[in-house]
Amino acid sequence: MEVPRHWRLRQQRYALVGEVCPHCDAKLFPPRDVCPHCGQEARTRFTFSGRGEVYSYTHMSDAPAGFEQNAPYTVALVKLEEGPLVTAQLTDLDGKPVEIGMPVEMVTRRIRSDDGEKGILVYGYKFRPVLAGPR
Amino acid sequence: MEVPRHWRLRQQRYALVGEVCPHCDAKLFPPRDVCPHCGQEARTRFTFSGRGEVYSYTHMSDAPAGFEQNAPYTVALVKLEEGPLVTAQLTDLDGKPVEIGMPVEMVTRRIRSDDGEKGILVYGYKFRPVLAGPR
Amino acid sequence: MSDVVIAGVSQTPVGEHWDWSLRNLAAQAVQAGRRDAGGLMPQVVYIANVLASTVSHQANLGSLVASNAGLAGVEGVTVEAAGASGGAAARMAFLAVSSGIVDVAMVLGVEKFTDQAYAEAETALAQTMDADYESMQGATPTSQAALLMQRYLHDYNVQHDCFAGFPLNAHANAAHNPNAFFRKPISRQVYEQAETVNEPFNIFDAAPYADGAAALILTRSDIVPKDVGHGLVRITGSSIVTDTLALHDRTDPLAFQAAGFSIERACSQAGILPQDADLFELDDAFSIYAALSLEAAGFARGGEAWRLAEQGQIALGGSVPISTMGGSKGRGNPVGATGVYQLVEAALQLRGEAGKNQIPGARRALVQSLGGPASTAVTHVLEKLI
Amino acid sequence: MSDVVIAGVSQTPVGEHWDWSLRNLAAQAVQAGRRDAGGLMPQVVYIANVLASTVSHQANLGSLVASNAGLAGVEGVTVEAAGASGGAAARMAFLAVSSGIVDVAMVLGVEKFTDQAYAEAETALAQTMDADYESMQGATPTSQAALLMQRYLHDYNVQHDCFAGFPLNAHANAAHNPNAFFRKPISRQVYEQAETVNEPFNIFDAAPYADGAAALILTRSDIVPKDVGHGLVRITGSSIVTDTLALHDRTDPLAFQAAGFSIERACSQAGILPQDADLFELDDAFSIYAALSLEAAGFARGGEAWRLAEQGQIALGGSVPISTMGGSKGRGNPVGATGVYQLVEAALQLRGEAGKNQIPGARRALVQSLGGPASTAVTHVLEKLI
Ligand SMILES: [Zn+2]
Ligand SMILES: [Zn+2]
Repeated sequence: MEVPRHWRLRQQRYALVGEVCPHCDAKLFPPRDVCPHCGQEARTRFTFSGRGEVYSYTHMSDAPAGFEQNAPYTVALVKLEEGPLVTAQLTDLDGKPVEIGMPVEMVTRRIRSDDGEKGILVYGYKFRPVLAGPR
Repeated sequence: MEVPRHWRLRQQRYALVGEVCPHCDAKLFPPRDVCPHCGQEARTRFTFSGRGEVYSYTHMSDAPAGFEQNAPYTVALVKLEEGPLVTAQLTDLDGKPVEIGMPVEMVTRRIRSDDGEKGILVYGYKFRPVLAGPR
Repeated sequence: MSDVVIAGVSQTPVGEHWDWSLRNLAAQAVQAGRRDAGGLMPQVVYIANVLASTVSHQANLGSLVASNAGLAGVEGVTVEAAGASGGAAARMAFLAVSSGIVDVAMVLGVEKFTDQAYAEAETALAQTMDADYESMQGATPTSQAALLMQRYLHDYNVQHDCFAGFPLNAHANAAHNPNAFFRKPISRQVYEQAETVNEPFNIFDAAPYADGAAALILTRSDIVPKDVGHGLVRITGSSIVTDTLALHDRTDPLAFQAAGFSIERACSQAGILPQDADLFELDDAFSIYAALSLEAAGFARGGEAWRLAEQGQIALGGSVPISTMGGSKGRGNPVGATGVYQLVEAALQLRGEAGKNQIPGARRALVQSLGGPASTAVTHVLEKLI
Repeated sequence: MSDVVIAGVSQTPVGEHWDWSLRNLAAQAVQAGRRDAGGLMPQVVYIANVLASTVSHQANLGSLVASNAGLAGVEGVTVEAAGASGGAAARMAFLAVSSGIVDVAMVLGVEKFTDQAYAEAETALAQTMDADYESMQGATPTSQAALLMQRYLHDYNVQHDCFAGFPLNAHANAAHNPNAFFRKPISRQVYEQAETVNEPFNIFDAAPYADGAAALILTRSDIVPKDVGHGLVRITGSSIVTDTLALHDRTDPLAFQAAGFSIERACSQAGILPQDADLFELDDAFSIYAALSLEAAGFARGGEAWRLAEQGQIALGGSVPISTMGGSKGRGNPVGATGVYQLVEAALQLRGEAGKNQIPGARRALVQSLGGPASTAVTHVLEKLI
């Protein structure tokens, strides 16, 4: 049972809460204890918009433990519009081919079942193609 | 699933198969790749009698994962009559108090259920008080 | 003589830190350690940790911790030797600085015990025993200690209560350590009436596992910033000795042979006798380990270390003070980080910064960490730099 | 210049060794390594391993391996830096001998992958990534490599087949390595028609994980027995550099920055340029890693390393031979032990004992191990002692 860990990460998982460095204004996701850009402490919360584009992707046929039910699935590096990259699954593709540069937006989905039957369901961010209409 | 590991240890578990050092005649259980007494390779099989006495013991109320069904149980260091100590559970105590020096003999019992439901049952040595009658 | 000094130390409070992940804990210790060393930037960080792989599913802490804590690019690896990991990582840093190839080395102990429920994390600790022949039989680190204690009572014809002095001393000292998990003294009556968990063993005979992070910065004395603002401590002896992993593979399980040899070698390197030390931060993960460690180091004959405890000789004012800041029993036992906490605490004693627990005039400390029942023993000799 | 030499090497065949436990594999490498070093007894054994905690429920290998393999009492610890563990343990031994405090050090790489079913052991490897932000999203080490390859194809406008030269070279070389897991060459057609596992990635783009153990004995040249019966190899450069653990925490994931810096530092310590090396044992756990490593080391510009492969420059007779005994792709990838295999193979090349794969007149080797996608990079420079 890894409840403490999932609870600790809930803001990142549900709302893409990262940080903005008060010293150099860098936007950080995932949050870090020390800003990698200026070396000072970064502790100011910053909620990312959730919009970005596909930086790279791969379709996975073999899934690791905890993800068997999802397979096959697509893992991507998404470049958020504020700058950072994030590792996440793509979802709601509906057979649409994935391309580098494709605009995507964050949604909340079940990301894994932890520890099989006795475990808990873990929800968090995935990204889907941007729906039609103005952003 | 740890089938290879359990299979590899089957002779030790079921029949207390250790080694006798061909160089210095030391009896070794568990087997070792190099004889700790003379530093030469030890590869000659030796089946222990399974008789010995309690060197030390402890009654455990909290059991680690895989052993919950057994709790409470008694873990002992048993001094085999050929010399080596071995770590094992005591069984068939039937309420009899355990004492250091008590004669015991090896029996085969279920020692754990591996990996819960999807797993396998592991059998191996335990020791019980020596029954009445001549040894 | 070695010119490796401890230029800075840090520690986070030991406890159940649900809000902090392993990387957060590590970052706190890294930053505080650098501050204490006058801002020195380490070129290497050697990380002592046992459980992250199993409990947090996280390996390669060298990369994770360094890049998260502002040490981007530094050399970083994990060093593991069960409960002796902290001492072992310090030994690696000591060798690195001694080589002249590394100028500034950080030793970081970090353990995140509470990323799993207590029972599951405790089960994970069985990996420090022989998996094929001990854990597979249902034995645990606690049962190993209980087997030793039971045999001790038998061989020396003493009663369980003779161990009371060890947890009493640890808890008394922890009461004044702001970083300790348990800060209340316990009474002899409480010990004697406590619940038996692994007969003959009661709940006060085992230190509680917990989260924590601590750091040391080692360097040569000429590199320490002049305005560092605290005393320096030199490492004059360092040694790692192994014994068999399984208790049953030893001729005399009560001998703690590796613990004794490791003390001998470290003291001989430092040119001192164990008795020359003003304190002995030994490994008290279990009461019986404290007793066997004192005996292996030569402070008492076999079967008599408990008398030192009864006579007050292990207290702050005694002839061989142990667990001076509470030990694992009172401070808490963050497994892989414990050895670093021990070194930090000893360094603070030698710097004269141990607060109410200060041993007056302390100049020399012996610090020993054990992996399992002295399956690994790491000893360092620390001396105040005049 | 450093006077640390490799006095002995050993390796067990890489493969699926159902009959041998971790301790058995380790003992074979320990004994063979000592024999190759003329019987030298090490004072320390630094053990490179990643998976024992999770796959075999076994920690504190220092104690277990030493006492089982006839090294009772020696200093023993485990060093972990994911796939770079073998190189990292060698670095620790190099520093220990350089310090003058340790005379003879053994580096032992051992990995027991098959103590769990393949899928479960492979899942355990996810611990080498960021557990909170990569593995928790369903990513795996293989998917990390696939993400890099996909972006490489995009940025440089090339097709997947351009990577064919890496596995072809590795398998061709493995065919003559008696310790290799796979000993059959593969054809270009087989590569091009292979099953895609993680698009754009096919089954030949990933090295197979397997069991194995290998050892090195490091010492000063004056300690090597005169009748050792083989050439000696000196370690003239050694470096560990870290980058972020997670790919997404980097500005340019294709840069493999730590790999580049680590080559620079080790070469600068040795006083050579990368081009002065006669072979480059790089980390080819994935085809894309081989390409990015060549580019990071400066052997090719970004996007052009595959041309070196196509032109035969990475072959035994080329300008920069890589994976000369098969690399992880052909020899097999025993994770934590891989870095030790790489060093053993390079040492055998410099000793002139590489059999049919011998690079004529090889005098200098660069050896690099990576933890994750160059989250950690360890580089050593080896030179033939004349
Ligand atoms: Zn900043
Ligand atoms: Zn023998």
